[in-house]
Amino acid sequence: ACSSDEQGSEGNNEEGTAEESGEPKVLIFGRGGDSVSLDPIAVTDGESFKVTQNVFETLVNFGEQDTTINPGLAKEWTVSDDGLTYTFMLEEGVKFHDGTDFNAEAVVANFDRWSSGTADKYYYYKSMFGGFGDEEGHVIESVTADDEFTVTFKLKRPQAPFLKNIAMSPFGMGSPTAFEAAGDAFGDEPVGTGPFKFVEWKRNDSITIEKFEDYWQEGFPKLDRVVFRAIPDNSARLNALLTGEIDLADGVNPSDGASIEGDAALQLFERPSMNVGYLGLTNTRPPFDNVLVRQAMNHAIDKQAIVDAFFEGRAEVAVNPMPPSISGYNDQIEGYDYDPERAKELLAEAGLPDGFEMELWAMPVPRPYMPDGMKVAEVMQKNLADVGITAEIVSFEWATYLEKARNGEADAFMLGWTGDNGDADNFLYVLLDGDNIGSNNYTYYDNEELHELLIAAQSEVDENTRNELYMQAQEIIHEDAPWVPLAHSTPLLAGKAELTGFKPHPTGSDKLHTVDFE
Amino acid sequence: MTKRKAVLEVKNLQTSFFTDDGVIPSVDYVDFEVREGEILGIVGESGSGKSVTSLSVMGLIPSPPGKITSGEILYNGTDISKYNDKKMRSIRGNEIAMIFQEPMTSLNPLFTIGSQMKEAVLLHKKGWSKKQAHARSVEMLKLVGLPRAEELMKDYPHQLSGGMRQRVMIAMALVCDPKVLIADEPTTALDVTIQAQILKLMKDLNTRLNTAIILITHDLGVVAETCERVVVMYAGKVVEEGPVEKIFTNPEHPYTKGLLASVPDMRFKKQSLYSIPGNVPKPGSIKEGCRFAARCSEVFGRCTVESPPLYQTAAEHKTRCFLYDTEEVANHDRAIVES
Amino acid sequence: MERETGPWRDAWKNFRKNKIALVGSVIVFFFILLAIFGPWIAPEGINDQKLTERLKSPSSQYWFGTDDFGRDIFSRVILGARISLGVGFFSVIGSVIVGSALGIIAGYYGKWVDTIISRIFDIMLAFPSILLAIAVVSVLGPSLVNALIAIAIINIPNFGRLIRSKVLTVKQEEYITSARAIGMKDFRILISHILPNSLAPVIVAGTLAVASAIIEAAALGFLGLGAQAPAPEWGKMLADARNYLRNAPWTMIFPGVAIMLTVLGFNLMGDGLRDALDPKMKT
Amino acid sequence: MVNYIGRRLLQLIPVLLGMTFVVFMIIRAIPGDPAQVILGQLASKEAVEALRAKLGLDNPWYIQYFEYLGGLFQGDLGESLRTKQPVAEEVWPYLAATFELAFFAILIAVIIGVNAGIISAWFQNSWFDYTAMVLALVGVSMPIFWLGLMEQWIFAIELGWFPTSGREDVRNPISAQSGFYILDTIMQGRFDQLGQVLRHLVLPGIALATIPMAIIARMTRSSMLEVMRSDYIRTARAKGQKMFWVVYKHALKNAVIPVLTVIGLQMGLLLGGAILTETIFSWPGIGRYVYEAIQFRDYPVIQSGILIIAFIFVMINLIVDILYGLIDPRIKYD
Amino acid sequence: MTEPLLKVEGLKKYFPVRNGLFGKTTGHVKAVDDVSFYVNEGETLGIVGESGCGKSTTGRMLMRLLEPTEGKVTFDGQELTTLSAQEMRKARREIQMVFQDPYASLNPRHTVEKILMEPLIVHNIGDTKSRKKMVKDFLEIVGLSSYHAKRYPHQFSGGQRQRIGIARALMTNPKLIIADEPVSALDVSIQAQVLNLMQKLQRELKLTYIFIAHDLGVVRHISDRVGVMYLGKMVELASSENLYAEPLHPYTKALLSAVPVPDPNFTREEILLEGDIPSPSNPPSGCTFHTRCPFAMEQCKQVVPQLEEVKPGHYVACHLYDADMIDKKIVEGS
Ligand SMILES: Nc1ncnc2c1ncn2[C@@H]1O[C@H](COP(=O)(O)OP(=O)(O)OP(=O)(O)O)[C@@H](O)[C@H]1O
Ligand SMILES: Nc1ncnc2c1ncn2[C@@H]1O[C@H](COP(=O)(O)OP(=O)(O)OP(=O)(O)O)[C@@H](O)[C@H]1O
Ligand SMILES: [Mg+2]
Ligand SMILES: [Mg+2]
Repeated sequence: ACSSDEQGSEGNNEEGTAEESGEPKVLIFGRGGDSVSLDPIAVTDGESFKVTQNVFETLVNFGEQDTTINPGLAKEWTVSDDGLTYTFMLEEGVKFHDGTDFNAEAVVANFDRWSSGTADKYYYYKSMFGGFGDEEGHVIESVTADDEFTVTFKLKRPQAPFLKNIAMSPFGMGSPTAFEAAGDAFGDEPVGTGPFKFVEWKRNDSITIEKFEDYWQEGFPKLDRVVFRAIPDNSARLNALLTGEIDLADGVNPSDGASIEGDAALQLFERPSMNVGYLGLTNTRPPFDNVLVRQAMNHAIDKQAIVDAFFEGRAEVAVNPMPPSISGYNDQIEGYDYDPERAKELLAEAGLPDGFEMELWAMPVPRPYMPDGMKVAEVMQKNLADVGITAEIVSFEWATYLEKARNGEADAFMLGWTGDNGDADNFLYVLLDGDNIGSNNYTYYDNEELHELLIAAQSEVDENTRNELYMQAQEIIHEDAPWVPLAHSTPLLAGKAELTGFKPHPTGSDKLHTVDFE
Repeated sequence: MTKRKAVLEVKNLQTSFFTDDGVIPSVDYVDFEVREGEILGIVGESGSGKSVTSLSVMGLIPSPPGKITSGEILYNGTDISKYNDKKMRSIRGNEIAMIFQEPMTSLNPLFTIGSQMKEAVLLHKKGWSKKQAHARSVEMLKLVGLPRAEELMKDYPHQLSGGMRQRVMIAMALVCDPKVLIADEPTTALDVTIQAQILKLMKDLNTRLNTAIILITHDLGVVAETCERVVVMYAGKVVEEGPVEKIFTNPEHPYTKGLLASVPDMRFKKQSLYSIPGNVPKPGSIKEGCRFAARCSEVFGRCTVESPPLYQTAAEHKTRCFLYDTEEVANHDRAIVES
Repeated sequence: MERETGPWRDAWKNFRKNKIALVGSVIVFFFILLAIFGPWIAPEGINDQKLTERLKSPSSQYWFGTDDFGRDIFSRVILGARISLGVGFFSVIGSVIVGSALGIIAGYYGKWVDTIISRIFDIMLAFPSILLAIAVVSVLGPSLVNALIAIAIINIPNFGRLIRSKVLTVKQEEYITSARAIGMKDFRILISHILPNSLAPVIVAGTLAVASAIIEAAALGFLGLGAQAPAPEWGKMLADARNYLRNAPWTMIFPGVAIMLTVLGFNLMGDGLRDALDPKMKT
Repeated sequence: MVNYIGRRLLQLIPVLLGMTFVVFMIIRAIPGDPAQVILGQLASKEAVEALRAKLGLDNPWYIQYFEYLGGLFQGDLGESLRTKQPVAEEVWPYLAATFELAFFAILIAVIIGVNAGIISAWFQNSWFDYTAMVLALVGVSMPIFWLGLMEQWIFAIELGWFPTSGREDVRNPISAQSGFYILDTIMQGRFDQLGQVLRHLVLPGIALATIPMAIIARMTRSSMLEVMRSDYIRTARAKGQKMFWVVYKHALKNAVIPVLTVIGLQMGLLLGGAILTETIFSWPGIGRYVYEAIQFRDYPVIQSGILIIAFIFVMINLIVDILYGLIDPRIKYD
Repeated sequence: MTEPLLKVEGLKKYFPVRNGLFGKTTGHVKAVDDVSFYVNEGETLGIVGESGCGKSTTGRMLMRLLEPTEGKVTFDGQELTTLSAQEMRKARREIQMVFQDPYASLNPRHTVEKILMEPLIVHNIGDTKSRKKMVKDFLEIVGLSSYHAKRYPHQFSGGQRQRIGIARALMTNPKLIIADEPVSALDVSIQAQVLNLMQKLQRELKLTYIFIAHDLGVVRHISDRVGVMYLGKMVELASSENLYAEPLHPYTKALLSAVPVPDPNFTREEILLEGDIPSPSNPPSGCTFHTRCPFAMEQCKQVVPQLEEVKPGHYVACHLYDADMIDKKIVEGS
């Protein structure tokens, strides 16, 4: 590895001299895949948001590296006591890249566009606000422009994470002129108010955005241009970083973390964890319909070893279905410890002293919450074998995998979740509530008591009461053990040493306007 | 008849193939000469070494595995068997030309007749323009009796019949006025009526251009009709050599005799054909004695142990058989030819 | 002339003379031994995970080093021989059986049967083979057996065509006409004349096809569409090792070399067989 | 000639139809419901049903097939489920990338392979012959994904001679016009960029070229050996022609015919191998396009991508056939 | 006069020539066009002609190895042309064939014993033991030794192979043997051996031969009667004495005069034919020989001459011998 480092830094030096001579500052951001579309509302994949996050802006922003709510295009806002009316005061003098003014009408136009959509077009709108137009579940009753820079939202019922929702990348404000003109093609020529404007897209290869000269925040962005390059393979991406072909690499294998830290030309970034990787046990399939078996599974698997080996220690062993950084996390709960003997006892108790045969579904693709599903599966397979359970590893391509798992065809499947908005609801309700069976509740776990707690929490405006409800919920879940929670990983990024101002965001979509080269 | 000057003399030629099964001397100490303007026939059954002899003369023995292992090939008195490739190239096609048995495959199927003709001209006529070469080619095509010579130049070989192709081959061989033309079974693949045409053409050209021709064939009729002198080969050796009349009317070697007797004659019906018993030996399989001994009707003790030399039995007539070993002849000859 | 000779014996004599082919056979034989006796030779099991011994470089204890599970790569490479050779052999046997049957039917019956079968072959051959294999695996789902089936399927038209053309040429041979002149039945001619004379090219092509089947299986394994964990399939081992190319190159080098050597062995042997059995056949 | 091409084209029709049918059936056979995939995880049953009806998935398969065929005839390759773009529009840059790579690879393979084969045949049993043929055998035995990774490791990472991946230096991006970067940079006079493009082509090009190169070398050699034994070669030599011209003029032209077939067939390997090579070298080509589509079950893309690749392959072989006709006057085209 | 052993009437074989866009039949190769003749028991009928004139095709049709396009073949009172495939196979026991190429007509993978036993097995003659004995007997009959039985064909010389071929034809004790150029591929000295053998066998086993060859000397030697073919037609048929002594057809005359005689003192009447044999796919109108015939008349271009018996036992197909022509010639000649 040493010699390659030298080579890498040589490459860097060349670039360095070029920059000093007044060349434009270009950041090449290597990542795992291409975007699907650059219309943020129309997509669900992180690779699209990585780009739109810098082209578009939302009314309110998450914190630099957390999910607290901060001003964005709205400089301030008020909420009515019943939690049904939100009034936003917008920044003045903000322009879209095409010269259109950003104002209250523009916000209304954006929400009108979204709320008149359909589920297959605007997935996140439905998912966050419950539906479209007049639909029963639709939370937003109206969005109106009070004056040029004031917008009022009226909700049909209180929604606790409302502000967090509108801070999400999908709800970036697009130029009404542009999206009306472009129609469905808006995703090819996105126009927002963000620090960078869209330049070019070479499919499956690269997307280029460049500095928006009229950006409303003085002095930003620092960079002149950002190129997002798709390099699907993690190690290939890191290779490209080593040879200086890219400046910043997303999705670094945990196994490479140490060598990057030891490399003076590089720096390692840790993305704050807001995810959970788990082994889901389909609660309706025997023998996993037996809670004892599920608990046995929890005891059988050596999570710490997995975290040490395949997250290279850059993860926390998971106890609950959500990471500790999220408010409402119950740190009183003791995780199931690695105890094969106990597991065997439980199995015997469940009437399966000789174990059983099962399929263990392994993720075919790396995800931030599970950098190498296959390998983790292999370790688990071994662990299970040690307590007498014969697990056959199976896998399908990703889409099939998800679909089959969702249909309840798996005995046990590996999966995970990265929070959209940092709210407990976005973990517990989405992943484990009976409402979401057939959707993100892949385990078919359905507990009435839990359901009532989670629904109550959704409309509870008081933060403390809400947290209390979630803590109770976690206890129930722990007892029922629908999953084997595995880890909350800290996804890694690597960049050149001279890179400054890069703050990886827990949601996975990073704002790059503060990034600069030394 | 005054003896004409020899243009090509093959002396003691041995050409061997170095194969996995050992060294096979396919041509084993062969001697003969070709005289100015004559037609010399070489007859022999399959595998007797006729082609290898002619390829040796041309320096075209496939090597490896073949190699001239001894002897000389004198062209106008100089030994061309030791020539390097460059010098040999100036001989080939220019001084000694060759045509082959299979007119169907001897022309490159992917080039026009014209381009192959012109190539032959331009290789040796340095400084000639393409136009001159073209004119010369057309002239030669006409000479060999091909109609529509101009159009033929643009045709590809597959558009021609076998007889026409053989004419093209002859024209191509003669394009640089070679002194010697080696024709290796030029008519074997052709029908009799076409064969008659080609043989006539070769005789005509021989008289008109005074080119010496070595006509290789296994058809005794062809030899009788076309050649002046004939060399009979058997298993890599010359067994008899002499003027056509003598060989056909008064053959000496038992093999020649047997061969002549075993050909059915079209003019009359023989009651039964004479047949030489046994098989043509595989080259290199007979190590000792006369190679024909095993099939010979007049074999005697000496034949199986000793290899007979060529005996001069008359002026212009030589035979490789102990039957002709009258002491005086033998003594006289051994000095000249030793095998 | 020796007594004890025959076409096969002659072929064997020719083959023995061919040094390169012998080298190939030795390699193949070596891997066959590994495949058979692997479990007794390998110092460790397929899945002896020792997470504390991860990514150890080659040493006297771990000749080829360890992988990211702390498993002995040497053992896994040895045990992988069985998978690769197995896929190679069985897929080729499958395609030979099906392909030959189709090829014989097409070549022998001719007419519309031939047209249909030949068109099907044309269509199958119109797809680059690995693409077709991927498509087949997508339908069947990724697993070693399905990869084997996919590889067998994609090779069917190759054998089918080979046999068909062989049947057609043999059919033209004068000894077939003479068999008919004797009054032999078509089917008997097929069995006693055409098939034996088509055997040599099938053996040659089969050997070479084993080589390419091994590569194809490894490619599918590499793409995650073949053997599944923890099977020590070489292509899969490569895919798993990709992340460690820089830090632990031995994880990549040995399985790769194993694939290459095996394939080379079969190729050398196939080449030698071709020279010995069927000199007229070309690459 | 026109007639000959026409006939070959007509003969292609059943093959092409068969291809569409195979592709169509494979896609149907892949487990999973396209409507469900389009609508995503949260879609209701009704929505899925509605979309199935809209997409015509409720019809019997043969109606679907004929509709699909009808679409194909109008140049409609469907719409990507992921990007919602028409495949016919989206596919070109990918194709161009693959073409450029494949062309580069086949060029290397042909130039080196053919010449190595010729020289080996010319100097049969020489040390060159032995070395070249052993190398060729090693070459055919090379798993290209492994070769690609090794190349990447040695030449890109350790030695740093070539870039590890991609088509261009994104710091100095090429403004794509035709999508063939070599052409684009030459036409724009950007020779600095041309150098970059070539540098990017080297490693994947070699990985892709290795097997065809080896096969072509072997084929050329054996074909040359056979041709060199033929009578017309003897004729050419008997004329006094130089060996060099005998080999490169008379023999090569004849030997090239079987080699052409091999080259045509190798294009199939090349297009197939592109999936692996493009994955390893992050080459934005059609192979990766299809492979990723498979991973995301983007049916229209899989379907059309496979069809396009097969179609190109078939077309290349048609061109090879036509080339035969041009080289070999014996092939009748009346 | 007794009924001939074999009678052939109006035998034709047209091979379709496929061409054009749809592989339509665009013409026919008239390989054999209306040939009639008979063979008496115990005699040898020679058939000569230049290459491609349809000799082999005729021979093969007699055994229905090729299905005749038209015509009737009667063998020993049985009409072969109407037999079912099954019956025909049985009938082949009586008619056997010897082929031209001694290298191609024996299966290289079978031992001589197997080759020779095959006809016995097919026709269910004897048991294994007696079959083995028969093999040995026949090997000796054709001048080989019984120890040859275990060998493979490639271990024999051409002449020996041809003997094996003859032995195979004799195994079923046939009445008629069709020998298609059995000696053309052999060396002169070997040719004589095989011819002698065939004559000996004919005497001893009372065989009837149809002997196809292009060597006029050989045909004369072995045949009792000779038929001359030109472009698919029988142009002359007579006893060999008559034919050679007094050929009638201009083609026969030219053919005889073209054969070189191994006697340097013999000078023959030379009739050199111009040009080549026309293609059977596009034969000349009228008399197919008129394009090369020195005596061609206007009539020859239009009217196809029939094979007529102009002298006892001497048949010729030429307008010169039409009854009225003979008169005319006399008139003109005077
Ligand atoms: N390339 C070769 N390798 C090995 N042996 C060869 C080669 N060429 C010729 N020979 C041997 O040389 C012997 C003489 O062959 P040659 O071709 O001269 O015979 P030929 O008299 O011309 O016969 P034919 O009438 O069949 O043409 C043959 O028996 C053959 O085995
Ligand atoms: N299967 C076939 N298809 C088309 N044409 C054929 C076929 N078999 C023979 N012919 C043609 O029929 C004609 C007569 O062929 P045949 O083999 O009977 O001639 P032959 O007199 O035996 O000639 P040779 O002396 O060369 O053996 C030839 O022009 C040949 O091209
Ligand atoms: Mg010869
Ligand atoms: Mg014939």
